[in-house]
Amino acid sequence: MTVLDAAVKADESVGRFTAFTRDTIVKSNEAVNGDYRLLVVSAPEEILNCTPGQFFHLLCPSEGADHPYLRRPMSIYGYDRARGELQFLYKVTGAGTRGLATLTPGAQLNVFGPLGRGYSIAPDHSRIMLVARGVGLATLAPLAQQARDQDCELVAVCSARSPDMLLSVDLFRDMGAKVITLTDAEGTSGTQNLQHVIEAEVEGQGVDAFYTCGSNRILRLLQTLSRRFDIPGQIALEQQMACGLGMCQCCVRSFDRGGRFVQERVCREGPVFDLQEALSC
Amino acid sequence: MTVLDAAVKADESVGRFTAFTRDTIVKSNEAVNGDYRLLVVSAPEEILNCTPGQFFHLLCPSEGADHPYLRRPMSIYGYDRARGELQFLYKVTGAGTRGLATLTPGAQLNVFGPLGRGYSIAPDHSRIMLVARGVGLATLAPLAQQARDQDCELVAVCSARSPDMLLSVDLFRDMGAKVITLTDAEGTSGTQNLQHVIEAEVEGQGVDAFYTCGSNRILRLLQTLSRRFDIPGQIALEQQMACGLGMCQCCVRSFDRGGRFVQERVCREGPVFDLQEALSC
Amino acid sequence: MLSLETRIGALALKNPIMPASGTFSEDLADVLDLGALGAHVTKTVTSETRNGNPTPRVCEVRGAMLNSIGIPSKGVAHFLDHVVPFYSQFDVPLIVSISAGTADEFARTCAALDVPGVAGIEVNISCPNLEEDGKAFAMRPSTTEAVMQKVRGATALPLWAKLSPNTGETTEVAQAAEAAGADALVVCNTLLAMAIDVETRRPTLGNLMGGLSGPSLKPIALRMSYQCANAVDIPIIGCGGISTVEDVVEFLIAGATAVQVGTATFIEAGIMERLIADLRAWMQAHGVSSVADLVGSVRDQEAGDGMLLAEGVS
Amino acid sequence: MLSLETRIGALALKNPIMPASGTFSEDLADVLDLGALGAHVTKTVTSETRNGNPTPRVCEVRGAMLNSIGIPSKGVAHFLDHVVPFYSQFDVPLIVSISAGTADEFARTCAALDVPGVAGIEVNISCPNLEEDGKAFAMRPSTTEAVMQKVRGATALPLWAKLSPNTGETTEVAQAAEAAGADALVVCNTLLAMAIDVETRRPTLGNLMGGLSGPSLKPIALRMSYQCANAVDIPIIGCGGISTVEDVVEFLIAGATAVQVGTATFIEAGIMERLIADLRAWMQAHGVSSVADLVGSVRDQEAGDGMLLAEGVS
Ligand SMILES: Cc1cc2nc3c(=O)[nH]c(=O)nc-3n(C[C@H](O)[C@H](O)[C@H](O)COP(=O)(O)OP(=O)(O)OC[C@H]3O[C@@H](n4cnc5c(N)ncnc54)[C@H](O)[C@@H]3O)c2cc1C
Ligand SMILES: Cc1cc2nc3c(=O)[nH]c(=O)nc-3n(C[C@H](O)[C@H](O)[C@H](O)COP(=O)(O)OP(=O)(O)OC[C@H]3O[C@@H](n4cnc5c(N)ncnc54)[C@H](O)[C@@H]3O)c2cc1C
Ligand SMILES: Cc1cc2nc3c(=O)[nH]c(=O)nc-3n(C[C@H](O)[C@H](O)[C@H](O)COP(=O)(O)O)c2cc1C
Ligand SMILES: Cc1cc2nc3c(=O)[nH]c(=O)nc-3n(C[C@H](O)[C@H](O)[C@H](O)COP(=O)(O)O)c2cc1C
Ligand code: FES
Ligand code: FES
Repeated sequence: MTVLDAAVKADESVGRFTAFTRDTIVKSNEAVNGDYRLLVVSAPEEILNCTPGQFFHLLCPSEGADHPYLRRPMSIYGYDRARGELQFLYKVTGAGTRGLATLTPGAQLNVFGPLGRGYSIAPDHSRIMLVARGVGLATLAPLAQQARDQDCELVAVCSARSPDMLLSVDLFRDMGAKVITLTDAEGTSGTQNLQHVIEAEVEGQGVDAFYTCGSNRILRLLQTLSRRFDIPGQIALEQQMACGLGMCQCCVRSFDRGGRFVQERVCREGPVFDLQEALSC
Repeated sequence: MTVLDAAVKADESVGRFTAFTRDTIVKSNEAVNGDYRLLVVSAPEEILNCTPGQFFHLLCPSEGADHPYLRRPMSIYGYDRARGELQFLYKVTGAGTRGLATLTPGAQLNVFGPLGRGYSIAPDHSRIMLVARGVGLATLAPLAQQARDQDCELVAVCSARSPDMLLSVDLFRDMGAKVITLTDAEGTSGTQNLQHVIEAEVEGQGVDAFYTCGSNRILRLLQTLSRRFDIPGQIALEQQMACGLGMCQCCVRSFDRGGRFVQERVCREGPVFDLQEALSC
Repeated sequence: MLSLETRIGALALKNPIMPASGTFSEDLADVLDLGALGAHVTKTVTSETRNGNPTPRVCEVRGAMLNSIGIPSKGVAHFLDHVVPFYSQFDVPLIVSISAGTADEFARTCAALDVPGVAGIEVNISCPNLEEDGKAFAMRPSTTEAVMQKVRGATALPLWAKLSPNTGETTEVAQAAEAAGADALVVCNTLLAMAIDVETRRPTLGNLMGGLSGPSLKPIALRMSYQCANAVDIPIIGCGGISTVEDVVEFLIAGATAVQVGTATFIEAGIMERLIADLRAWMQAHGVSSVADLVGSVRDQEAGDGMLLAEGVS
Repeated sequence: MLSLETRIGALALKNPIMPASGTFSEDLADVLDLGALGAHVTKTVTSETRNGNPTPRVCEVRGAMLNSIGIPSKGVAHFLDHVVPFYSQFDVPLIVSISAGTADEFARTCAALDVPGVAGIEVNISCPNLEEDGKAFAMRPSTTEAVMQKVRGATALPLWAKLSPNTGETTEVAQAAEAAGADALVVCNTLLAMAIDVETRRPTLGNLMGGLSGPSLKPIALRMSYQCANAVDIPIIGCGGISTVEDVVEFLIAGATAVQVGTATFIEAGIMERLIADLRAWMQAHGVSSVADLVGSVRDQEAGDGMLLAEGVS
């Protein structure tokens, strides 16, 4: 599939359009620890108008017997307008991500985005907490920058097998966040301890909102705490996607809206949803 | 499509089997003149048991929007067991040959062959003539070596637009053939003149057999002369192929066998057929 | 004076490129100028609200995809209130795809949608017939005719019948639709297919089976378009696997008057806009000045290469 | 004690890999040991000699091919004299594919082939019914039943009915074949399709339309195999687009007892031998000791991921 690089039309389309199909150039694509790889591409300005929690839909290259046909959704791990840079943190799981892993500096990667509705930090919130585990950090990472830009304090509770989280921990610290690491290795990442850690923050300096993504265990815990302390929250969810734009309805999940189940499109109404409405599965 | 390089089984299979699927390595692949490219690959010994006029079925690489699915038949332009080398002379015409043209030294090319029935020089023939035009030279070229090996004199009548034939002309001269070049540029390649040239050879030193391929005009002329002088001949024909081995029956053409039309498979009963039985089209 | 205009019966389209139902929505306005398209074709809507099928609803197979979205629908009322007004901002015919479980419900749904702003109705008869054996209406001429007759009675709007490839009676179904008053045929919907994850041994779609779409479907949809163009006198709208300008031209030559682009939009969201530009360029390069010069221009009398004169077999 | 053995009714096969009719001949002995295959299935033969279709007889489409070979045949007499003796050197069941224009001629052809050395008859009912409207027998249950009944009366040999994807009545046709005495079903033949060269505007096949085979056909053939396995009690032989060991396993899990490999042999002549080795390796790696443990093991009750609990739509 040759995809038109419509950069020529960039000028007239910016403003009017919000998502763009563009060829980007790979700057680097390296393993950052056991399971994850960090992909950095240089990207044109018009696609860098991003919100934390949004995603891009990537046209992954074919490699050997792998011929990924549909695009693959990938959260924005980092975006930098000044440097014209976009970052993804991904785990190799199948044909598409295996293809991504073959990209070398200078290669082209066609991306479509930014897509979806990201996280938002209410203007009156001054101290928020994110709770993340594993590759979920990829989705939550850009929230740190957003918090700093909004002069909002951030507590990042990072749970992982020991060495996996280091990258994001540094990133959070650089952004001035308070970082709490919980690891399987140290036996600190269990639900019980996680609850204590969160309660301590809530009852201590206070937390205005929770942010998380992915894990069912964390979702259930945060829903309980959110109700108990009346703290709002947001969660980013995943679902298989075809169009990524809201047209095909393949990415729906159920949500509990006041006792009534409703379906919403993860690519359009999400991927970020209200914490209370999300259903664990 | 990953194709097993069955080289491991080569030892036991040689002798028992006659056609092999093998990955070869490209040695060079260069334009030799306006329209043609010469592809040289290093090939394992078991596939080099060739006869002039036979062909290989090539798995052409995908490139951009081109995804050749079926293999492409290609005459053997040269084969050299001692050097472990196989050569193809080809014209870029569509998806498959465009793919071939992208191969660079060191690249893999999967080939299947040798296939089909090649030319034969009767043991009692001492002076034969080949008449070729354009890419037909690719098919006839290895006949020169065969003739030399059989101590048979060869007259090569090469017709072409001026510069196109040079490569094969040198090759024929190296093999000790008498070469007659007829070119459009010099106005010597018309049917009339071609006929005179052939008649002069037949009536002069004599010709025991004609060899040709491709062109309808040459076919018709040679059929006439062959009847008139009672000289046998052989012609290599082309037809679209799927299996290349005789299984699918897609490559049939009609032949005139004593006034009765019969169908034969170009890949199996051919590509070399009796000159008189071939039908021009 | 190159023109991309084409006519589907009473409807004049500024070009022959339009989206396929279920692969298009208002959301695409984020990406391209919806005003540039030949027509707007909406996701199939039913009179009542419906949920659609269980997830996973899509999977990919070699060079194509399967979907079992079903017809999740917010109902006609919501459609009239929210969707029709959105499209009225464009000078592009709005074609509304409808479905129902019975012929009468088809007619009621059709009547409810006969409102200003709706330029035509696409009748998606690939849904199960709830009154008979559950087979899709489009699988048989009789059930096709029954539905088309009822909807014909319910509206004077142009009616497009959308055929299914899951039948052995393509031309009979096409003729039944024409006889019952269809103004055009959309050829075709997805082809029933299946995939299984060999590691988990579970079907890769929540609904077990689903419809094949994308490049793999093209040669089948093209064959059906050609068959239908030869079997009926109403226009054919080709659909199935179209992703390049050559695909568009191939359908036009086979006899289609316009084409719908579906799955390709998922791979390249802006593809319809590109195909319009590419078609113009193709026509220019080939000295073709109007779409009508391509439509049905297949040289089917000259197909064989004349190389077989066989009286016997060797 | 890993075993690749499988049974198709009375026939024991050493492994479930065999060629598809029309994509195999004695010539493949140039390339691989024919004795290694699960069965030998010959190109469809008719009682009289026939020419087949005009050339070009094949073309390629994206990731697949079309063919309109037709059934060139040297007749049953030639087949008995030259082909049957060739295969008798192998300890592999020889299955002879037959075709005819009428049910009676099917029966006569079948009877003529009931000779030592022939282990079974594959009844290729995808050919036109010359006594009715020319539609293939396999498109309707009634015509399928008519043919299968006649051939059943003509031989005690195992009978395999080869189904066509060009029908909307897959399960009914399967059941008709079973009711009439078929011992197994081969699912399926090629799917009617078409391609046009946009430069010349000529169909790329001499016969205008032809059958799609290769990877694009797989999800359709798999769906049909699954449907048939659930509709009848006789074994299913899967066929369509198989080119990897995962494809083989997918068909077995869907309910096939063996598989046929067609077009893939054109791309990689030795593929059947490789698939046998790969299947052994796959089973070893997955702790599966017999083919029977795979056959029909699809977890179709667990398809959905349970993520949709919708009562309404937002
Ligand atoms: C909004 C969103 C953001 C995401 N962000 C990230 C991220 O930052 N880093 C990361 O590593 N992964 C992320 N994922 C998951 C990522 O999309 C999948 O891992 C990826 O699509 C797998 O493709 P594959 O071909 O490698 O695997 P395969 O398993 O071969 O994929 C088969 C099919 O399933 C789909 N699929 C498989 N897993 C998932 C999944 N978890 N979510 C959605 N579709 C899936 C694929 O897209 C493909 O269509 C995100 C998913 C979503 C929906
Ligand atoms: C026995 C034999 C020997 C040949 N030797 C040579 C050679 O030495 N040098 C050379 O340049 N060409 C040779 N050809 C022709 C060569 O096979 C075609 O040029 C090539 O297949 C074109 O493929 P493509 O994808 O580039 O073109 P496309 O036109 O895109 O091919 C489309 C399809 O048509 C088939 N096709 C197109 N032209 C021919 C043709 N002339 N003969 C058979 N099939 C065709 C292709 O194989 C393919 O399946 C030979 C053909 C045969 C049958
Ligand atoms: C995700 C998806 C949803 C679809 N939904 C509908 C639908 O609601 N109504 C309909 O008539 N066709 C529907 N279709 C079929 C398409 O309109 C089209 O007929 C088919 O996909 C073939 O075209 P394509 O290969 O270009 O996608 C859907 C197809 C897809 C892929
Ligand atoms: C060139 C060719 C010729 C075929 N001839 C026959 C035939 O004579 N009889 C038959 O029953 N099927 C025939 N088939 C169909 C195959 O047996 C098989 O059902 C079909 O190709 C699907 O399998 P595949 O995708 O693995 O090729 C033929 C297929 C091809 C490609
Ligand atoms: S992926 Fe198409 S609607 Fe969400
Ligand atoms: S190419 Fe298959 S028989 Fe010749």
